[in-house]
Amino acid sequence: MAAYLAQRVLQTILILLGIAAITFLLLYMVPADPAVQIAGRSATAQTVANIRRELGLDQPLLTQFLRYLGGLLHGDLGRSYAQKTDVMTLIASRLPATMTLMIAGIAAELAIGVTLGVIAAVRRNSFLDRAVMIASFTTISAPQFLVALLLLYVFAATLGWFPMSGFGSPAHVVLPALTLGILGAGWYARIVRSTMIDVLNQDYVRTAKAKGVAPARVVLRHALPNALLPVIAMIGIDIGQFMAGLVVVEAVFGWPGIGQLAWQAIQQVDIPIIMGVTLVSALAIVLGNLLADLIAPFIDPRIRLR
Amino acid sequence: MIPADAPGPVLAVDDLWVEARTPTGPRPILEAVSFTLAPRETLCLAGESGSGKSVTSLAIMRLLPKASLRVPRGTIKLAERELLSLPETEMRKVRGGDIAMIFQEPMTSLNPVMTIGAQMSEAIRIHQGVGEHEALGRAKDMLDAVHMTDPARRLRQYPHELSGGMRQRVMIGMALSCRPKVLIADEPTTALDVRVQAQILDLMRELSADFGTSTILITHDMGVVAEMADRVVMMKTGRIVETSSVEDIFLRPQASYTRELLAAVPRLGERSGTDGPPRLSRECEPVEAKTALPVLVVRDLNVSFHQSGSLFAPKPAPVAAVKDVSFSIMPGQTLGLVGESGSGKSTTGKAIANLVPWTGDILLGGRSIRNLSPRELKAVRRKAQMIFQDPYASLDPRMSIGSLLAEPLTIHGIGTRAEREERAAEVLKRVRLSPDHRTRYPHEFSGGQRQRICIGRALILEPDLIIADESVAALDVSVRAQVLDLMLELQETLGLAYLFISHDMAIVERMSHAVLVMRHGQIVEAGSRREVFENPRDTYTRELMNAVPVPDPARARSKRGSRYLASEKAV
Amino acid sequence: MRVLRELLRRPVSLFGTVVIAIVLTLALCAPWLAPYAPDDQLFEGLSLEGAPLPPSAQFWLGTDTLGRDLLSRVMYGARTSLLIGLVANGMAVTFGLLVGMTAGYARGWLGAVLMSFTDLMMAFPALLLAIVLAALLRPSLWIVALVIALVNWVQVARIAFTETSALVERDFILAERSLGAGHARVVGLHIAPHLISTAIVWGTLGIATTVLLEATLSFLGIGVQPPQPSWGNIIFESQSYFTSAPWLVFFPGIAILLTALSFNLVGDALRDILDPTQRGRD
Amino acid sequence: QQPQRGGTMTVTFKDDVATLDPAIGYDWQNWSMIKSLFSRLMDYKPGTAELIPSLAESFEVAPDGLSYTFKLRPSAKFTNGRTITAADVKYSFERVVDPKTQSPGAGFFGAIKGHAEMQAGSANNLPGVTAVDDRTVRIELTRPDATFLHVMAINFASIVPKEEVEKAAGDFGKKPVGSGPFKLAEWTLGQRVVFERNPDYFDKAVPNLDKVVIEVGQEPLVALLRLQRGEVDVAGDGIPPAKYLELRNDPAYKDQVIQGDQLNTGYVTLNTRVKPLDNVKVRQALNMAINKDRVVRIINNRAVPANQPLPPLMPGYDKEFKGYAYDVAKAKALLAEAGLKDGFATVLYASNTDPNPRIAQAIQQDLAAVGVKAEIKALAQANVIAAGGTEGEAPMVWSGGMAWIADFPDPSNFYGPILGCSGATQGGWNWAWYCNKEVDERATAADSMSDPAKAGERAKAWGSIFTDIMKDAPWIPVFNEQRVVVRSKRMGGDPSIYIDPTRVLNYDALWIKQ
Ligand SMILES: Nc1ncnc2c1ncn2[C@@H]1O[C@H](COP(=O)(O)OP(=O)(O)OP(=O)(O)O)[C@@H](O)[C@H]1O
Ligand SMILES: Nc1ncnc2c1ncn2[C@@H]1O[C@H](COP(=O)(O)OP(=O)(O)OP(=O)(O)O)[C@@H](O)[C@H]1O
Ligand SMILES: [Mg+2]
Ligand SMILES: [Mg+2]
Repeated sequence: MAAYLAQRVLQTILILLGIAAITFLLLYMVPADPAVQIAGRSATAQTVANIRRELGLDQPLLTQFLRYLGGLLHGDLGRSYAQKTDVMTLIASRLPATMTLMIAGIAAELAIGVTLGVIAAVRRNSFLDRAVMIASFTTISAPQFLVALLLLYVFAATLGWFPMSGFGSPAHVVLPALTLGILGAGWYARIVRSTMIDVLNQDYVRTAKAKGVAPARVVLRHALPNALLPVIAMIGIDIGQFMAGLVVVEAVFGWPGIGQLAWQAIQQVDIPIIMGVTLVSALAIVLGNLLADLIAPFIDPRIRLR
Repeated sequence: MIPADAPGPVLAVDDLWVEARTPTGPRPILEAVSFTLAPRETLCLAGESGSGKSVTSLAIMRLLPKASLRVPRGTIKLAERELLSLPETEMRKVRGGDIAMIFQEPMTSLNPVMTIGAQMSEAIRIHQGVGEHEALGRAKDMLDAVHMTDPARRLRQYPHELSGGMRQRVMIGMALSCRPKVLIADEPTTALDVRVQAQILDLMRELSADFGTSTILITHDMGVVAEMADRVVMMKTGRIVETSSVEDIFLRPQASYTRELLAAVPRLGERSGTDGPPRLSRECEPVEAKTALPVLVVRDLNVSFHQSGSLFAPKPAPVAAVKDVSFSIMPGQTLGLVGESGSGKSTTGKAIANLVPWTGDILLGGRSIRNLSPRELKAVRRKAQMIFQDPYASLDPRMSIGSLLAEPLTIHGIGTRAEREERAAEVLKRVRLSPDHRTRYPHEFSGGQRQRICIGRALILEPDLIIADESVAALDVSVRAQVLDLMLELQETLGLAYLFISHDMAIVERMSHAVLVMRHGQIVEAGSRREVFENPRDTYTRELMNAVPVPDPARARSKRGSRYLASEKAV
Repeated sequence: MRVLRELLRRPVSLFGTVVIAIVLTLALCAPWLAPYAPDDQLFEGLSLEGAPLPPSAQFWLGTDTLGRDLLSRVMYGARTSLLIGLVANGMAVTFGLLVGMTAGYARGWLGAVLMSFTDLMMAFPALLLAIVLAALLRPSLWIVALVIALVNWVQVARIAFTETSALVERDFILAERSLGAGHARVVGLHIAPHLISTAIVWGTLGIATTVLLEATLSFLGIGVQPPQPSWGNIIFESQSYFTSAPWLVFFPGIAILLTALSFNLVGDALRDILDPTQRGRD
Repeated sequence: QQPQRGGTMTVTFKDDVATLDPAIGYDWQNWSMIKSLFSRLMDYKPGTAELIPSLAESFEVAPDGLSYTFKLRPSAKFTNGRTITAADVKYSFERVVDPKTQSPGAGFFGAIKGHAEMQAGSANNLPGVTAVDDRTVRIELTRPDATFLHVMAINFASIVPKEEVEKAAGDFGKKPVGSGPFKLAEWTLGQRVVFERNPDYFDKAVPNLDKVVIEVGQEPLVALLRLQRGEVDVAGDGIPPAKYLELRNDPAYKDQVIQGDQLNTGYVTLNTRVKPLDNVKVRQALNMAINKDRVVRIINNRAVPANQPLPPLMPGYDKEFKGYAYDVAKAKALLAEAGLKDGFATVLYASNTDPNPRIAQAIQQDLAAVGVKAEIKALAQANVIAAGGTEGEAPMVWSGGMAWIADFPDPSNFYGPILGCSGATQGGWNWAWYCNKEVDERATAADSMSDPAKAGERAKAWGSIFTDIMKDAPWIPVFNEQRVVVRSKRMGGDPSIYIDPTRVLNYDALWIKQ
């Protein structure tokens, strides 16, 4: 276990290094000069040159990158060009909100997706099954922004059941999490349905029935855990996709998370923030995958960590 | 066996019909099946594969797949209760409570993600209304009753942590934990090793006596029938052809089907006093091994599997699957390779086919296969072909039989397209399949047919040596006999040499000129078939032979008491 | 031919095939069928206050915020969106399959390198990659397709890797190797056909997501450039009008949904038809 | 109705408040916040462009216009309690000019003696600014600068306390301490910034509100819904185009929707260094090709068509000037004269936020009508700015979404960076790359007329500069966009304080009906 973790940590560091290098290189090539951007319209050429020098943008790429890596070693992600604040502080202040939303979103996605998938599998080929599959398609084809706005319009603006925007109370998290959940749920419903159909045909399900176990228990206690493994693996893959969703959902629901920060930074070519957010989300994805791998043996004891 | 003052039957099946829904209307699966089960009796349902044994048992449990099968007619009475019209909630109490069932596959019949304890205590909680703790206690007692070592620990283990034999014990324990009146065991031992099978059969007998349970035992193994049954129900294509006591079945079979079946069963010791397998073809003379050169020589073969270590953890020691094995095979001869599961038989075969990394020397047709370039290796592979254990698994399900048969030729660049097709048709005829079958896919054949396709595939390259790894294990008795005969015939006409891998002693006896007995990766006994079978020197060899069920009720029962295993405790 | 006949035989896939045929026809024949040019900003297409017009006899699906005929735009948009959905997504699935299959079959250092690369790409926030790539390259339809393919292959590669790893363990692969089949043959003839199902699932599910991803890119200014319509960018341009001019999001939305659904229905049917192991079963 | 005191107002914005450091902050959003947190020597009368002394009690201008002397108010204090002295003024100005500060506003102080040396890094103070005594500060210029008093009123000229800047250790933008009507009470990153009344502000009549809560990260569409439910008082980003007509035509919102002119012109730059736009005839032809009325209709008539660079509110705007009228035939004829009878292909850059891509498409269609095929590149703002500032890159750029409101209400602010030779450099904002030496000289001359008495003459001079520039047609002025603000029912006050020409929202003057 310890050796396994050590290996994964090393792997994580390598991945992060790789990502840092690629991102740095790519951002360096983007045709937008942050110094010009900061200096604004009224700046003289002298001012622009000064700003460029102060930011170290006049240095060769390699020097800039090594300097950045040096900072990383001390947990320093640099300073935002536009906000003139430590990127670490900015990210740290927004991390709790994003984590909350992410966890709630994944929970919603699983709750909806797994439930629908199980229902569809149990009632295979029935009307209900078809309805679930069409619903899952509709959500997959729906733009997130629109879904978010619709939910907000109906449940917050019109019915007033939930607050419209902000972060803090459990009521605030419901709609954003639901938006994220609805869209992912379509995928999960499909995955769960097909594995569940497989599992329901397994010998051990027949064994359970032969023991006189009630149908609900057969499905939930005997079959479902066996169908969850692909779902867990999918979550690992999914976290990356989630980041894109966060940008939209956070914007609509005024959720003070990393997605908003990233979005603004991209608009402003605020390279230190973009770098920071990229690294943090890469870390989240890698950790998410690690977590999925660590959970897998609990779901299926046959799996051993290698 | 049946006491004179027998009360009414525990279970009575009367005029049971089952039909399958097909696009072209209902197709009968069971027709007018009737039998009774007396208290404490063991009734065997026997018959070829597909005869309706499993469907009968599922119908009793009312677990037939609703979408495809239904019962249009018939009654099933448990004591005085009619099961077919019982409400589902009532029926749930019957399942596991009054009637318990053990399924064929111990490997897949236990839920892989639940502990043994959770699975065993579940039935107890449902049917006896006791709490979690109490149920676990009783489950532990049951594990004791099925002779499991360290029952307390087993409760916390998962199925994959147990061997096949242990899992079947758990299944039996689970089935008997609520003291059911009827136990249905559907092929409870086919997947197991001979020695483990013997232990499980002993256990079942012991427990049903202790618990006073009546048993329906489903099997196609006539040896098991002889050992276990009080009465036998013979089935064929959904009908009962004969119901008699076990003695009558073996000594005075009525139905012609029963007679055929018994004739096809190989019996251990059948060929004592002879040197080789029986000759089947008369017309041609046996190809004499004129050249004294063996087709295959294996010297000091070692195979070990490396477990993958991690970057930081030390590498675990490699598992030695085959240790210092040496033997040779002459042209036209069969070398039988026996041994229990996991003894390294398949690994040896795979090493010769160069599918696993190995050390030592392997000479095919006098030529070492070590360090060959891919092209040379390809040429050598032509000479030695392998037939895998499971014919279904070893045929690409997405290729038609025609392409599958022609593929070896394509790989080796032999002939034109038309020629290849011709050869494929020829080979199909040779293995007694119709050339029309070329456009069909593997799933459209029966097990026996598939195995013939595999043989055909091996033959098409005209090899000198065929490695047959458990080639008939998956087949029905009668089909198995046909396939074995075919193999013998081909040997006679083509002068093939076989490395015949099997754990079934009777079959090896029938097929081989010489025999190797393997255990834990090593050869424990080697010699001509006659030496090994008539005069086994090693205790392990003797145990293996002893464990084989004898299809003769009188001998089977006399053997019962004397069976004991010297080399190992209960598995 | 047999495939087509089979498709038309089942009601569900018949529906899918018909919808796809209609969409394809509309897309290909848009210049002849569309009532207006897609980028024609009609004077009568806007109210005097500059509001888009709801569906009417003249404009069947209404007009957009520039006074263009929505029906014509949706018809022309089909060209872009189908191209993205089929080509970009197809490239992603193909590339993912290739990488996953190679890694799963070869294992060893090659497999390790390929899968490490996949893991790296998986950890890379996809949207950022898309933005940066598209900003570097001059936005055009083909670049957008390429960017989408580059972003989307990763998941397919992962799944293909897992499946191939499992297939390689199967007996029939061993049997092929013992016959002397070369790697190319084993991979091409015996492994690839087994991934058809995965390819179809991801290929069809991916259509909707790629069409939307293209829209996201347009929204970021790095997608297909205006006035070229695509279903995604019609929705994205006007999504905030969902209360004041709902037709602007409804019709293209329905187009995406129906198309994606139809491809999926046909894909499911195709999977069964192409799978010989399903022959003679129901 | 008289303004009332007290109450808490909630304002929403989509984007974060970037920084409240007056030396750094330079976007339209933090512009008005910084105005309210800090005070400057000069300021404007609320709702107008009229300069008044603020932190300075009075000031004197030397007759040669090269020296200004300001007398500070004796009562003015920073919110940390310290009295403001002349040394603070000197420190604040030097801080902006110091290259280390990376201030985008350093250029505004270009006329002050010693500026060039300090910017080049060869000096570390401004000899032109001297603290005569605690309450008197004298500023010497190297050349007369008619805009100097405006410069004293822009945010970069805010007075900051040295000790607080140093204490904040580079984070002054998040921990601002000033001497404005408000002071910072709370800043929760990514969520809200709260201002509260500064009780020590020297003008006891200001501000009206007790507290201002600025919520960020609020999507404009959602902000509007919240405003309709009474959760928000002012939607800072205005009304999204999708909702504009709905509200505008709803009688219930008659008093809540405020619409007015601002100092803004939307224009298309025609790159004078790119073929065939280097031909003045072509540029004139393009000017005639655009149907500005239709473009205005596309943004729901929220603007008036423009014909010259200056917006109507700006001194010097020439009401008589007709510019180039919409005339397709004439445009075609001019193109033919330039040898481009069949038109040509070019590229039009635009920012990708609504409604800019739509406006670009309307322009594209008009250009197509005279045979000019313009390919649109709708990109993120930063990329458009980069393309515009790279020589030979962007033939045409639509300015919308980037050309913000003027820094101060003086025509010179519409010249230097965006039409003058100094802006036509790599990374500059003169995207037409227009450089006319003669006009440049006239501009310099106009800016030296620093005598307030000559203000009218100066405005005229500027006006003719801009109308003369239009002869060279480096731009297509398209429209002057109006600003639309929506406020909640309880907000009071004259519309002009919601559309203040010098600050977007005048937090000091807003008030709540009790
Ligand atoms: N769900 C089903 N739908 C249709 N036919 C079925 C179904 N299950 C079984 N059958 C058919 O019923 C017949 C009897 O099958 P059954 O499983 O009872 O055979 P069996 O005697 O148990 O054989 P084996 O020894 O191979 O287990 C077979 O022909 C089989 O094809
Ligand atoms: N790929 C592998 N990796 C690691 N260990 C293996 C592998 N294949 C086989 N072994 C081990 O090698 C030993 C011999 O296995 P082998 O398959 O040769 O047995 P067998 O005699 O054919 O048994 P059976 O009768 O069950 O087929 C077993 O202990 C098995 O666990
Ligand atoms: Mg069976
Ligand atoms: Mg084996």
